[in-house]
Amino acid sequence: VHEPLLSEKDETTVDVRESSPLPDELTREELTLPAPSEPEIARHYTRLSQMTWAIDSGPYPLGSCTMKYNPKFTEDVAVDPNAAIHPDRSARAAQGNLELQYRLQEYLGEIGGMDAVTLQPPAGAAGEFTGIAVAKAYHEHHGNDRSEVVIPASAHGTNFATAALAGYDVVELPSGDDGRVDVEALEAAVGDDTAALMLTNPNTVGLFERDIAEIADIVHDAGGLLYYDGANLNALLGRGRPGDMGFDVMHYNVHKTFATPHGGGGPGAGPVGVVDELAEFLPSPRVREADEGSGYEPFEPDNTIGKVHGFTGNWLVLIKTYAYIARLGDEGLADAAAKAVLNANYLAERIDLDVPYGPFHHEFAATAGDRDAADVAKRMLDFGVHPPTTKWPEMVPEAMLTEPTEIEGQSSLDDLAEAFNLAYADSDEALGAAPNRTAASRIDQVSAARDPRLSWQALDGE
Amino acid sequence: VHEPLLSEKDETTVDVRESSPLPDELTREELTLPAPSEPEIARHYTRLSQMTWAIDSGPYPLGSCTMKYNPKFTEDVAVDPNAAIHPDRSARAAQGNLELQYRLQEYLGEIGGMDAVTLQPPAGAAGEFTGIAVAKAYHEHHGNDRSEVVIPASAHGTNFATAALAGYDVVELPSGDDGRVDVEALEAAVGDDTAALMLTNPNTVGLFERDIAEIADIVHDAGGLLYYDGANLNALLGRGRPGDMGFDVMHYNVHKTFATPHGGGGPGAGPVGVVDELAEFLPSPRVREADEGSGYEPFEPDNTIGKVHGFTGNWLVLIKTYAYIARLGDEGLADAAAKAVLNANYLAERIDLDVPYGPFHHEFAATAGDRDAADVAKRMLDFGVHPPTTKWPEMVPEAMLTEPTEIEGQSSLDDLAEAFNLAYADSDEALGAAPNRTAASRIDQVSAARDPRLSWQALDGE
Amino acid sequence: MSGTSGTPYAPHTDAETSAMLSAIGVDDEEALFDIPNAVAFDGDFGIESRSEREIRAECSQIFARNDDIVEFLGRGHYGHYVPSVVDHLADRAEFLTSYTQYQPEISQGFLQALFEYQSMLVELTGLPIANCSMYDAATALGEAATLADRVRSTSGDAVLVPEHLREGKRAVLENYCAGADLTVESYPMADGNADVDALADRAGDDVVMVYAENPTVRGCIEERLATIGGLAADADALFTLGSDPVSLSVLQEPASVGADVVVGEAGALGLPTAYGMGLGIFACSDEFLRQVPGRLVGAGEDAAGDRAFTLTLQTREQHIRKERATSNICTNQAWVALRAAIHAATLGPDGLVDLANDCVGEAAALADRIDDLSGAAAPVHDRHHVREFAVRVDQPAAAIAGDLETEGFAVHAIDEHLLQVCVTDLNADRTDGLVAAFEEVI
Amino acid sequence: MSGTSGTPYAPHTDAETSAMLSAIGVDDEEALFDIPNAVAFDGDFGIESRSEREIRAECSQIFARNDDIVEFLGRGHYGHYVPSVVDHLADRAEFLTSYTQYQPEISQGFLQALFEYQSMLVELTGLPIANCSMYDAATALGEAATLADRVRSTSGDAVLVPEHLREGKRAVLENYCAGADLTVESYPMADGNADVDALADRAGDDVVMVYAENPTVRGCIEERLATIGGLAADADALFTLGSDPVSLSVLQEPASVGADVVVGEAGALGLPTAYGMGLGIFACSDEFLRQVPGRLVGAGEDAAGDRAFTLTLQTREQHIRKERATSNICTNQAWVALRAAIHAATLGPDGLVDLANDCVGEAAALADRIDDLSGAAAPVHDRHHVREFAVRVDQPAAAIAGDLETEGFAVHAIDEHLLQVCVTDLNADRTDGLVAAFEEVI
Repeated sequence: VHEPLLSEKDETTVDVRESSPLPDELTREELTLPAPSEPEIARHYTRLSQMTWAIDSGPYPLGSCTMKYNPKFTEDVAVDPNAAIHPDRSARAAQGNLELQYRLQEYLGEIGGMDAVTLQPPAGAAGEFTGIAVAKAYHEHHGNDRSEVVIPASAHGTNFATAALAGYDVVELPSGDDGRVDVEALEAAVGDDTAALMLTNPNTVGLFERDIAEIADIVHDAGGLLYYDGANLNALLGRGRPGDMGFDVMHYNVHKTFATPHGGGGPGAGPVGVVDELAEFLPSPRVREADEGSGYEPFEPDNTIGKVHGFTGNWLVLIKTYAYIARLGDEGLADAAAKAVLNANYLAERIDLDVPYGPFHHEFAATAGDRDAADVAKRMLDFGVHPPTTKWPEMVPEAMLTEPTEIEGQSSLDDLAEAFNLAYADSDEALGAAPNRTAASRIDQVSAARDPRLSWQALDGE
Repeated sequence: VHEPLLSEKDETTVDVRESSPLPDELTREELTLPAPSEPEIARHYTRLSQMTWAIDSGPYPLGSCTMKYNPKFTEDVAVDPNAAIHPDRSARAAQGNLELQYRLQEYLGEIGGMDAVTLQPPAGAAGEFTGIAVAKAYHEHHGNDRSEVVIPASAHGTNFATAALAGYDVVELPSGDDGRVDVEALEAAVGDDTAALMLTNPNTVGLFERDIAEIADIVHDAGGLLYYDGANLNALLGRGRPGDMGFDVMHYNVHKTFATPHGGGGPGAGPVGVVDELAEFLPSPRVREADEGSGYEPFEPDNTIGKVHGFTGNWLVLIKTYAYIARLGDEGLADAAAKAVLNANYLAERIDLDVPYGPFHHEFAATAGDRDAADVAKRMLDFGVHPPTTKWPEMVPEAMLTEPTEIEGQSSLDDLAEAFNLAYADSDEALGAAPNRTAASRIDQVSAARDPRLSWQALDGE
Repeated sequence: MSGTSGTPYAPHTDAETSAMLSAIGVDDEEALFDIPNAVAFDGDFGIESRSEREIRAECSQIFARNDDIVEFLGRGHYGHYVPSVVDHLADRAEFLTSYTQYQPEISQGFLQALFEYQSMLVELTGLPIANCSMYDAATALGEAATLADRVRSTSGDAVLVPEHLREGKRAVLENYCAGADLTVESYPMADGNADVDALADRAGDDVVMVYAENPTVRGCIEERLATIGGLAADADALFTLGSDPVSLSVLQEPASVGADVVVGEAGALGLPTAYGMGLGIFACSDEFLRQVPGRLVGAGEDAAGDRAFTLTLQTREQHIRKERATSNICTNQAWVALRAAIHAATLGPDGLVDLANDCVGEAAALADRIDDLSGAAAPVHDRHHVREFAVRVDQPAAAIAGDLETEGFAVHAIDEHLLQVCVTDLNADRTDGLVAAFEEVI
Repeated sequence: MSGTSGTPYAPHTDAETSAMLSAIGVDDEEALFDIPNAVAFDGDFGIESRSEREIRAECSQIFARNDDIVEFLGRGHYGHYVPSVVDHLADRAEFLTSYTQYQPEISQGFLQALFEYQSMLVELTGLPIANCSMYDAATALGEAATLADRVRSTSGDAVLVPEHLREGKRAVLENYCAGADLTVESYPMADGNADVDALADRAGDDVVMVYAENPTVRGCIEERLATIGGLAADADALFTLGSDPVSLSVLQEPASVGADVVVGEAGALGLPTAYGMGLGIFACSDEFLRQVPGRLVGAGEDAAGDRAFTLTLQTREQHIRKERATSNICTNQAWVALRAAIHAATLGPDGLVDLANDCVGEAAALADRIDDLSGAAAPVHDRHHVREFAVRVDQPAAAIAGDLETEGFAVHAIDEHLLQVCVTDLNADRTDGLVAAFEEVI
């Protein structure tokens, strides 16, 4: 299975200056790009799509990535041409969009137990950045000069990178023996320099931080803020809210919790919720009901950090978020969490690999023991499933972080378990040679990185 | 590659009487059907789709089937909810649909050189039936009792079946040595009993019936009507019109000529055009401008044959037809024919098989000679293309009736030619064992027909 | 993307065209056409090419000229809410842009989907064979009559149909019957159901087929189907029953009342009302296996011994049997059948039964409300109804229907003082408006 | 399909749930949750489940509350007609519902599409490296600043940006700069272009990055880009240029004027205006290969020696390098990049150049017509324009814009007496109406 590059099908060069109304010195001479016909384009991308695994292809239990089914109707809601207006319209002429933004802010506030929400961050990591920037603004506003953000070692890489991007030093907190935050270590790590502790709960091996109330007290007593990474909110829906646990600021991963499509790497959306004390620092604009109750209006929070996206974020994704929440409602959201947790526990029961930490919720980190987790994963590809996340978090040796989500049924989980078990039991030779039933066989990552060829131009002349 | 049946994934039985508001004696006891979840349904049909060759997969040169690219935008036009009204609306409340019907009648009339058009027939074969029924009504109206329809041996099977369905005896006309109508044989075949001659032009091996004017005279002189099978109209667009050649009645294959999607076997549409003398017999209703010029109205032709479809035919397909014609316009339509003919001639030049008849237009019948054409076709599957129509028409031994259409480019045609040549040159063993790179290997048609299992119920207990 | 001087869907650059022409050995494309001047055409259709954007706008404007009214229309053609997933899956290009499955080895997916559609109809009808579609209910009925003609030897040529039958459906049937020299004849109705006594009197040796509908075109559930089936059987006539898959999910199983053939409209699943576009059901008993019109998908085996699907029993069909084929049908409604199957899968048996129960319940409730209005009585027939029912009005029905249309509601006027009203999940939330408008205009 | 008591997107029957629970060895789902009572929540969000049909109707009604006006809006965010084929192909579920390509062996299709997107930007920018997307133009500019901070050692921390810059873009840039202790500072404009003399005066050892836009936010083509590039190079500052792919198809190639980095908004292809949703370009020269933020797709080989694509140089990224990553970006705009690539392929270089030429021509023509009105002068700047231009009005600009909105046309009010008007293929057929409305309200 191989599809030529567009540039291998056609390259057409246009003499730009021939047709341009501009003076020559302001233009380029020529432009060379493929000019395929529409039928060729249809075939090209149809074939490429068929060479791409997706949630609509089969199980996709990537731990911490939360690949849920993306309800088709949300696409129909989002393509409404009436919603696709220019962001610079006046509020008067954009009441529809403002209303939906307002409603979604309210929904998210309820779900997170937060007092104020911004929809602007265009992805989860952007949400983290927004949340930490808000925390920083809060501290600065109150004259506190704090330089550190504390992050558990098992946290997502984005937490560390975000803290650094916001200008903070990172203090890494090793996991406790039980896989959770070590409260004593936390007490030692937290102090006058602590701007915030970033935490996800359940954590990245699916464990609920039982000491969350104590953790919150420790951080708050030190004058720090508690940041909730929304990556694992799907496990808590209807049973726990970050706001009720003492978190001051959080981001929502609308892909992971509210089933917006991941699109092979975005667009996402990372709304941020905060408690009242932080609301004045949120990005501008937010949306509120207008005074007379006759509509909605954008407004600038008093001490806003400004903006984190050129406009109002990934609007089409936010529409899908709203539609999903409206479809599920209270009972559906709670049931999604219940079934996600049920599925993870059932699958763990069915596989031959050890799962060192528990009780876990929506995901678990199995260990491949003396096998190479990445090799086991490659072999799983041959059995018609997508493998879990491998070799992370590092607290579990040869980790296979597995999150089936609520959308798989029992037989699908049984199939997944079989793929796990067959691969895990296979010979080292078979694992090393895997995959061999896929469009491409094992790809040599090292040489691809050593001699990077990042465009078809870079391939020319080879 | 194998996807379980829906019934193998789930079977749920519902007790109908438990919930029905109806008396038990009016209801069934229970209903047993699959109840898959939406994610399972999405995966099931996504996988099934990927096991299905389509024009968006690659070349599909099925002779006489005319697999052209189906422009995507026509789908967007057709899904307009405003167009999807109930057929029993009053004309007053359906002016939009009536207007589009009227416009399409006019377009088709121009393209075929016909005076009046009905859009009602829901497929090409239904169009044939309509056309022959109209011819029959014409003869009956004029007191002529004619019992025969003359059809060339090389014609589509539908011609014969249609004539029979309409109650006519079929007179089969053998091909002349040059592959065209043998005018002398025609003169012998035509007489007082002749209701019509059904002809496609170019014929099914792509040859233009050069003697069409003489043929028309012969039929008309005998009091018969000349019927045009629109299957090959794509080759004539802008260069010849059936009406100008003396045809009295014709059907249009909107899939073959106007690129509406074939949908794996429909829905199609088979509008019928006629000359003035036959207009009063067309199905009811047709659409005309209302008297005051203020809108459009349906009307019943004076001596209508009644109806050939419960309502107004396959409306959504007709919308796509309109959109395609509007997109191409005069020049585009003529160019489609030019490129279709160019492609057929180029491909024939490139293959190693003989093409006994010419000069052909949009399609040609190559002969596999001493190889089995069906086996050669199966082997072509292994080279990533769809093979041509095989073993038909019978005037060419081991025929491979090939129609690349205008949408293929030179390199695509070269690929096709290579597949032809590789398969044609392959060993008998290889041909007999083919295909072997496909989802299923060669399927045993004979045993499938001998022991027909036509439902999952029929598979139960196996 | 503006108007075009060639087709935008052919990839040829000028250089490519030249290269191909010279490979063929001609100077230009015109040299490839073999059309005598006497019958040549100059290419002037007078159709101007527009861009796709222009055409989208143009058609959108045209369709906006349909009035924005709420339809309470049915009479054999129904819309139900089509879940979004149906569109998204059926619109996949592999389904939409494929041809009939003449090469089954690379068409397993569509074949399986059609096989599953057939299986769903087998369950719904209780009959062992269902083809993978006809054009619509009317043409399916026509095909049933020609089947009857082939398989029944009787002394005459009568096809008996109910007095209450859509005019258009009867007109189609008559065209199919004409070629087989069959005569279509009505039997009377008694309070919305077949008058079985009258039918018993009429049934006899010259009857080829008896057709009944459940529900009838007026929405009435037939209460004596088994009796009708028995009458047909006694006369050695084919008993053909018309229905739809939603009704079939709760009403008596056709096989249980002796139906030999089931026809009807399956477009109630998977399709919007679509101005009358349909999906014809054709199911029958085993004895007619080799007389079925249209396409059949069967399960078989491939060379590796794996289950595989294929079009089967093609010797019945026109491309092989020509004038002795069981029908002239070739292209059918395969993609619409796919849509119906996806819709049925989405509903599942629970959802189908719920939908059907609602169709019964909503119709009864709306009839009650209309019956409460002075000047209107509903339902006219003392029967159970599915989706729709007749209403007797004191004033002329056509005038009332016209007034209702002005108020924004469409209903049928079916007789001088009879209206017909159809309620489904799509308009059930607009019944308040309809009742208010009724009260206004009555 | 009505409201739901559980999620409609989980397949579990009650029996399955029981079987799974007993396999785990617990009595109910609640037993699997390990949440202390003190922080537990009762599940009452107050959100009522609606059916998909209800939600479609609800959102459609909400969006209909946006006024039906014609937008002549731009200022860095543009809509062009998106061919239907873009939607149909990008909406294929394999693209839309896939994750980041962590297992390249089963993700070759999407990886190749992104590789092709990168290649198109390499051609448009002339720079050898383009990542496979940032969120939007503003965040891409922010990332360029942090890149400059990493790769340039200067005596200070100044990031120089044009005086004419979208306020929102500058606000985003400032948030990115804050963490790196960079200071954003404006340089003045001269008649709509960078004032290169002032810039020369300011450029110096403390400057980390010089940013310019072509076209500017007022639609002006920058005439002395090479000079700006030279000034930046002399100061050892990064020269970052902002643009969009349509403009890039005809304007000077950034590499030819010394750009080290190109950022900008590629959502002008493939996306509707979408309330500001974007697609950030990030391209740069080879020397920054290991400092690029975001994802890069590279060509490599698989075990069989065949060309294969993979995400590469991942050691730059947060999931490996953590706080030393080149950015915190993870999810980007991959699917939007796919859309832009399909759109670009559909247009081809001819179509792109035609579109860009029209953007130049239409803007000039509309400016002329507005200039003819008394009380308005356009374009304000004596430059060539792409898509948009400033208009000087005698009356207060905000009032005029308000009046135009009442007439059904949206334009920008950008200063006390300055409006800005943007014309593209989407509104070029409505300029008569705009000009008439202008005449009315001016």
